[in-house]
Amino acid sequence: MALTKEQIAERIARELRDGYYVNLGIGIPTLVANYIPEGMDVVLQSENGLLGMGPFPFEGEEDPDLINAGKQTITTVPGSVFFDSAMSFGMIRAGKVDLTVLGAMEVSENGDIANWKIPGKMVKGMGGAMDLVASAKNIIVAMMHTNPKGESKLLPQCTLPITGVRCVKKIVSDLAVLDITPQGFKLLERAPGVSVDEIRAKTAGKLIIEGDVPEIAF
Amino acid sequence: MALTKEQIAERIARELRDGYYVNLGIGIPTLVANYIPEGMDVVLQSENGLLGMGPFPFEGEEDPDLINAGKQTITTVPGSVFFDSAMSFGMIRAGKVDLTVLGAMEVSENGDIANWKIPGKMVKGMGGAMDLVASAKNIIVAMMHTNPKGESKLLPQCTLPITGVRCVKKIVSDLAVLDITPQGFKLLERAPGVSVDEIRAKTAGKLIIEGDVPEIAF
Amino acid sequence: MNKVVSGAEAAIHDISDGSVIMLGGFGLCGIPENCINALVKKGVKNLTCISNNAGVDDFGIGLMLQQKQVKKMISSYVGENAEFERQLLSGELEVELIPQGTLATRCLAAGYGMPAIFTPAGAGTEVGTGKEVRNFNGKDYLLEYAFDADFAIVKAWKGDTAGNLVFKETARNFNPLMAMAGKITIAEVEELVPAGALDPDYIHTPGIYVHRIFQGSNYEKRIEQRTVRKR
Amino acid sequence: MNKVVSGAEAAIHDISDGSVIMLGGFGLCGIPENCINALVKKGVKNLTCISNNAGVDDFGIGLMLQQKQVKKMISSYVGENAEFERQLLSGELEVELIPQGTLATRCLAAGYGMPAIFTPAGAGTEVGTGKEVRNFNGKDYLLEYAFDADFAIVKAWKGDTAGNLVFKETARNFNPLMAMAGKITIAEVEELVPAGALDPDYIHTPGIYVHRIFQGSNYEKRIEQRTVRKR
Repeated sequence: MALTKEQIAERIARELRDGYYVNLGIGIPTLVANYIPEGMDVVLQSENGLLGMGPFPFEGEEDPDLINAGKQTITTVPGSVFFDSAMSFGMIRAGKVDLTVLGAMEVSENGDIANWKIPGKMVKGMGGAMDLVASAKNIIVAMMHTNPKGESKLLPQCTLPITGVRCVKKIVSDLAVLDITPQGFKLLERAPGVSVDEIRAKTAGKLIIEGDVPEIAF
Repeated sequence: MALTKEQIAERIARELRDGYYVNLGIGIPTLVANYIPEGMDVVLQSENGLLGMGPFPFEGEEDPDLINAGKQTITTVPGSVFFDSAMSFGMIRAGKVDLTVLGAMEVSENGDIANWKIPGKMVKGMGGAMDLVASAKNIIVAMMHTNPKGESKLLPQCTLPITGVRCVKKIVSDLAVLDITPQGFKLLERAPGVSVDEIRAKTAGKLIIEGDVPEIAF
Repeated sequence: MNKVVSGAEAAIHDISDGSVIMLGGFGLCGIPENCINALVKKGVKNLTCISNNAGVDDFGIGLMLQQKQVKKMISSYVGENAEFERQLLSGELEVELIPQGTLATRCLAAGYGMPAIFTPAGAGTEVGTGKEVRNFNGKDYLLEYAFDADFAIVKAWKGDTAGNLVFKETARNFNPLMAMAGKITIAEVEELVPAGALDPDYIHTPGIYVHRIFQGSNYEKRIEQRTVRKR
Repeated sequence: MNKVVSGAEAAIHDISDGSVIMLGGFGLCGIPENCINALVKKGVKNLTCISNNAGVDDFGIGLMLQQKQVKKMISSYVGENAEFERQLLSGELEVELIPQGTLATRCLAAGYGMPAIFTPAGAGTEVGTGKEVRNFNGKDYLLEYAFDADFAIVKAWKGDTAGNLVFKETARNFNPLMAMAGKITIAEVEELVPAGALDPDYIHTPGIYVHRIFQGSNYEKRIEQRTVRKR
């Protein structure tokens, strides 16, 4: 069974460590916040100018001056701090954010990522994605392994305009967990009930399989 | 009669305009604050991180956390604001400070200034002087026309290591008021009772005299 | 030093056809609503607008797009706007998309008198095409130039008559940066107080950067994505 | 996230011979007194110190100079210190004098992940010797590199357990900049409060930049130039 979006988020949350500062992108990455282990101190950065993002507000308590980078109304946690966009991207560029989780349309076997533009279709812009991927120490991509047509999104090289070069460290897809290594995509874990053969068939980029590949346990 | 230090400051104060942001250096420039015309709104910048510097504190009210760039205890005026040193020099570099007044050991006829180092003697450092002279829109130098040996400090070119190139706009010395022009030092006014000949004799750099040169009136 | 003007119309009186203007805000959060409305009313055209986003169809910069007042947008993200899309696809509107951090830092550079900065964002991508690349410590950086805007229009929470500004929560975003970057900076504030009423330790934008200030009115503060949880 | 350490000795425990350290403060204003005393007590040597000033003979960094712990000073102004002068003239101490704004901006560059910045300060002077010069819009600028310091030691007025810092008046100076620039940043504060006690709109240094924090004691806060007026 392929992982649900919630399971992808849950699996990614296992990469969190106490004391991490983390930037979560829009979509599946946002869900990771729901799986931070009890008692673990993780501070969420929102690149529009906040460290210490909390959950959505209770109904009726929305504050139009308090939003995240996805323009959603949010709250803050104790110890939070606001700052301007230059400082926000300054701390990102300086490598102070320990982990960045974001979505992707394509990832190449050398770690290039494409997630901002589909030529010919509407271009919405890269927002902060190019800054994040250019500077983050550790980037995990949350994505579907294939597109709706069943074509692999893990490629020898990206076909779409790239967002950043050689930056992705790990992918958690609906089918597998993979590291980006100098040799290509290294299969670490597979979704429960998904075979290595299926993953191999759906991975267009170079796939490295060493020994037994365990299932992700939930 | 050569001007006193107070008179030099008083003359420089006539260059102030309503709404000016002004940075005053250590020494004679500091005295300019005493001659800001009543009712004129001039904001003093101190490059260690303050806009809106006020007078010295009353005895017993000194605050060790509140000093100017000369490390003197000071006060603030209403509307003042504190900031860090990067922003302080940022606003200087961006040309937001309308007028900078500082002392000099030498000024050359093309506007170079030397005021930070005497080789072989102790070197204290340039502090913020190099930043100020490199960026200020309008620099007035307050200085003695000659050194204690009677030698001119207004030179064809500086003999001491320079602080900045082609930056001084005007000099108010104990003997004269001069503009720096593409042709050299242009004599604008002379100290009461000081002759044009004396100023000519004590100015080693190229001196331009056009028509009658009025005395400074006090 | 009289920085206080009567209102938005007076504040923007000399913004004219072809002006390059910066507008603060992120999404619809912290945008200068009063000045935008005044610009729409004034009807100036051929504007180059530097703003992280382009508003929505019927609010924010979207109102200026409806009036076809904008020649060029320099932004990082321009979704959520059908009229924008139409003008872009029809070639009526020129758009330059740049990374959000680059946008912020080019404002900072202008405010701090730095002619250009280096950022790795976009290196190796089409954003870097035609730009100078320089390698520091094994990593490629793009040389990006400071903005040069005629006007910056920002929205603050509080301001004083000396032009000092304080922003609230994430409505800060690009506002203090653009406030530093305009040749002429216009600030509209929710509450205008006398000089001396703001704590000088806690001012985000020093008044030296602000040329005109006024207390705005009728702030709508529209929410773009209302997300809540159940009690 | 436990950033709180027991005191200055614990905070500086891994600063060792040859470390490159930044020390906040301007003159004697806002200097990390507790950490400086701990460094003197620890007796580490061959330090490279980046600090706007070098203290006075018997206070601040002057205490470290007396113990000959400093190999090199990177500063903008080093007057008011006879022992400093003696060591400089005898060749015991290496000194690099740089413009104050360059010092500040090289800290900012480190904290904002910019490998280098351009400044006109020192262009055409001996400070520019050997440095890359680049002309923008008819004006010469020097390329100056971001600092790369092992430790930054700063002094704040208030701080919280998450590492957020607030500075008081002109004791802010280089402190928030150096706080951003150290690989490891140590903050001593006059008052340590729980996370959540500081207003998030008015924090000068976000805790993400601060690795260790403690409440200092016995602040002397010596005044260098006591200037007063009569009542």
